[in-house]
Formats: sequence, structure tokens, C-alpha cells
Amino acid sequence: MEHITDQVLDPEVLKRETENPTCGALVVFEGTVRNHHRGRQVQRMEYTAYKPLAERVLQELEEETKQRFGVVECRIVHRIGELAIGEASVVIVVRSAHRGDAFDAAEWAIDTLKQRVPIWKNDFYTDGTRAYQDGVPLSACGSGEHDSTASDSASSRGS
Amino acid sequence: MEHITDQVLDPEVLKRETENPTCGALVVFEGTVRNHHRGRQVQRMEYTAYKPLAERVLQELEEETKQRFGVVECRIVHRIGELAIGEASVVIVVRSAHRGDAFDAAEWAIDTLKQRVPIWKNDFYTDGTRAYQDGVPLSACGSGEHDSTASDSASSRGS
Amino acid sequence: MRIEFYGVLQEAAGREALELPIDAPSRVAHILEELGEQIPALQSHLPRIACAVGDEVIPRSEMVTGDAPLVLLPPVSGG
Amino acid sequence: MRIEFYGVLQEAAGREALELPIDAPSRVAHILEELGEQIPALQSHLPRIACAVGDEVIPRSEMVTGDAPLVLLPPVSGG
Repeated sequence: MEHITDQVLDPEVLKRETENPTCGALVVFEGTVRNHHRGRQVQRMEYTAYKPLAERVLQELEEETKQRFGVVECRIVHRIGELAIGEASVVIVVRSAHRGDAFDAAEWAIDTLKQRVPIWKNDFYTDGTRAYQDGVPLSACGSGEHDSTASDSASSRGS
Repeated sequence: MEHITDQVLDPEVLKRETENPTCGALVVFEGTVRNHHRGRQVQRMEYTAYKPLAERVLQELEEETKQRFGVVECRIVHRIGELAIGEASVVIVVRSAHRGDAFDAAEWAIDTLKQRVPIWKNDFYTDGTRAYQDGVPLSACGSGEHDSTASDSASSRGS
Repeated sequence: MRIEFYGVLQEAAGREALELPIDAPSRVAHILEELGEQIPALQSHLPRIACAVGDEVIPRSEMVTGDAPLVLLPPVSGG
Repeated sequence: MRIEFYGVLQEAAGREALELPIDAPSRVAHILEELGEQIPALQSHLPRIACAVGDEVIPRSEMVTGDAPLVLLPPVSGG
């Protein structure tokens, strides 16, 4: 599975891709479409991406997550297109020898994804209106550099 | 799905059971059988439980996890019997409005499960020997009271 | 009184359960003492076990009637 | 030079892309200035956008040749 897809996300596929007999812990995170946003009723959601950059950033984020937390496997796939309430917009799968690392890694990966990956949410409300959610500006210096809290010596990004 | 089962665990069943349109975050933890333990090669694992108490403790742990972290859904199922390398021994599914709570809740749930639930691992090594792993003594006062770090005012256990 | 063993205690006792010839009601602590004398291999485990009747863990000060088995639970290692 | 818009910028610009009549090579900062004059609805967005060519985010000080589109990326909201 590539990193950006317009197909329904299937965590079981990512789990099979990452099977590893040395691992005792598997953490899966899924972001799912909620029926409300800041007090307004949401009917569905549309995600768009700038794919050339998004693919590269997600690939690098997988690698950085593994290096930073010492986890054995990390896969991230983000869906684009129209999503119904309850559907998963993103799936992160982490496997590691021990569970603490897997939880930390998965949480850092989704937090960082939200700051680095050129993807946008468009909320479609039940009243017929829609609005892009405001977001986090990307750094002009590249995907990895704008997040000063994430730039420590454990960072492994090449750029 | 009950809390203790000798069937293969299926997280998709627990995800369907907990579908909730108000939730934006899903965290799934799976403990999987590793091929090594303290430097020895493991071939398979056998889990046994004292079911009357284990069922009750897991049920209470689901409720306490929801109350303590304010998460909307929590389901925990532990497998018993013979497990091959890579198979899941336990699955925890948490859904919440926001992701931080879901990660915290799932991690606390597995940490606490390991201290409170009457289940035992028997490692079968590739050299033909086997050994019960040493564990955590249960409190004589009941499933919830022995863990002093877990006994704050947010606790919801009745006993 | 019927005593049931779980986990490593089954190995140590060489069985899953036994009938202990003891008057009921009897204090849990007293039952464990008798048990340790009958099956010396259990002695080293007794300080770290918990005791249960049905779905309740009970303290060693408790009196049990023997209507239900007394269940001995070694340190747990689930997950 | 071809300019491409993503996210809320498509709404603000009323289109997904445009050809800006500008000499290449040209500095990104200069291109954005021109763009803000041509499409005033973009003005308020420009301070918070990032610019990319292909799979690279580039600083505003960079010169671009126009061989590939200049891509404008508003604040991101994935996940």
C-alpha cells in the first residue's frame, strides 16, 4: 500500500506487511471522521493532498519514527477523497519488542504527521456549508525543520 | 466477544462493537508472542487463566479505563490456550474524541492488566523445555487495591 | 476442603487440585500452613500467592467454609 | 510561469492553477508579490503558505526557473 490512497484503509494489510517474530507489541492508530467539529454537525469530509511532497514526507516520517524510538516497524497510510463519518482518514501501524516504545512512536508519528504532511481537510456540514479547517503552516525550509521540538540529536532526516 | 477466549483474537470484531460517530481517535494495542524471552528461543506459548476472576477484573478494567481517561469506548479481550509465534495474546481497543486520551488509556489498560488479571504464561522453548514466567503477585485485598499508583480519586472500582 | 492450583502451582503441586482434610470453617492462613506441610514443594511459593473463592480475592485473615474451592493464584503474567 | 493552488487557496483563487506572466528565473518572494496583486483574495493567505517545486519545499529566497510549476501550500490539516 502506498502512503496516500483514495481507497478505504485496511489496517490488516499493514499488519501483514509488518509481521515480525521479534516483536511483542503492536500499536495501531486510526484517525476517524467525527460527526462534529467545534460545535457544528459534520456530514462528511473531503481530504486533498499535494501528493509528490506528501508521499516523500510520509516515507521519511516512517523512517524517522523507527530510528527515533527504536521500533522495528512503522507504516503510515493517509486516505484522500470523500470520507463518511466513522471512516478512517489515516492509519499508523507500529511494531516493537516492547510496548512503551510502540505507544510513544505511534503518538509522535501522528502528532508530527499533522505538522508536516501537505494534506487538507474540508468539512461538509449538515447545513450544506463547507469549510477548510485551519492548520499548521509548513516550514519554508522543508518538511523536517519547522518543528523545533522535534529536532534533537535522535533525528535521522537526511535533508 | 467475551473477555477470555480460546479463539483467535479479531480486533475488527472489537472495532465494529465500538463504532461511535463522536470519536476521532482509535487506538488498538495487541500483545503478540515473541520468538525470544531473556535470550532463549521460544517456540510457542501457553496461556492459562482463572476465568471467574479474570472475566470480572477485565470487565472492571474496561470501565475504569473509560472513567479514568474520559474515553468513550474500551474493550479488552485476552486469549488463552496454545499460541504460535506472532499470534495476539491480548487486544485492547480504545476510542475517544481526541487521540492523546486514547493513547494514554490503552497504555494504562495494558500496564494494569499485567498487574491485576489472573493469567499465566508458560513459555515452550525450542530446546524442548518450558517454564512459567515469573509475574506480579495479586493483592490479597482484591484486584484493584494492590496497585498504589493506580488508586487515586479518579478510580471507579466499587470494591 | 477442595484446594485448586493455577499456573506454576500446578507444576509445584504436581496436580490441579486436592482435598485437604481440614475442619471448616477455617482461616485461609491456617489452610495454607497445612498445605505447605502436606506439599513441601509449595512452601516457597506461598508468600507470593493470592487466594480466591469464586470471583473474589480474599485476605488470609478470612474464614472460608469450604462450600466452594479455595483457589490459589501465583503471581500473574498475562498480557 | 505556472502556479498551482492547494486546499483553501483553490477557493480563495477561484481556480486550481494559473499562468503568471513573469520572467524566469525569478525569486519566489517576487512571484508571490505579483500573485497577490493579480488576485487580492490571496493576499491574506500569503504570509502563512509554503512553496514547493516537485517534492521539495523551497524558501522564498530561492530562484525558480519555471520548468516545473510553483506549488502553493496553505497550512496543513491532515490526520
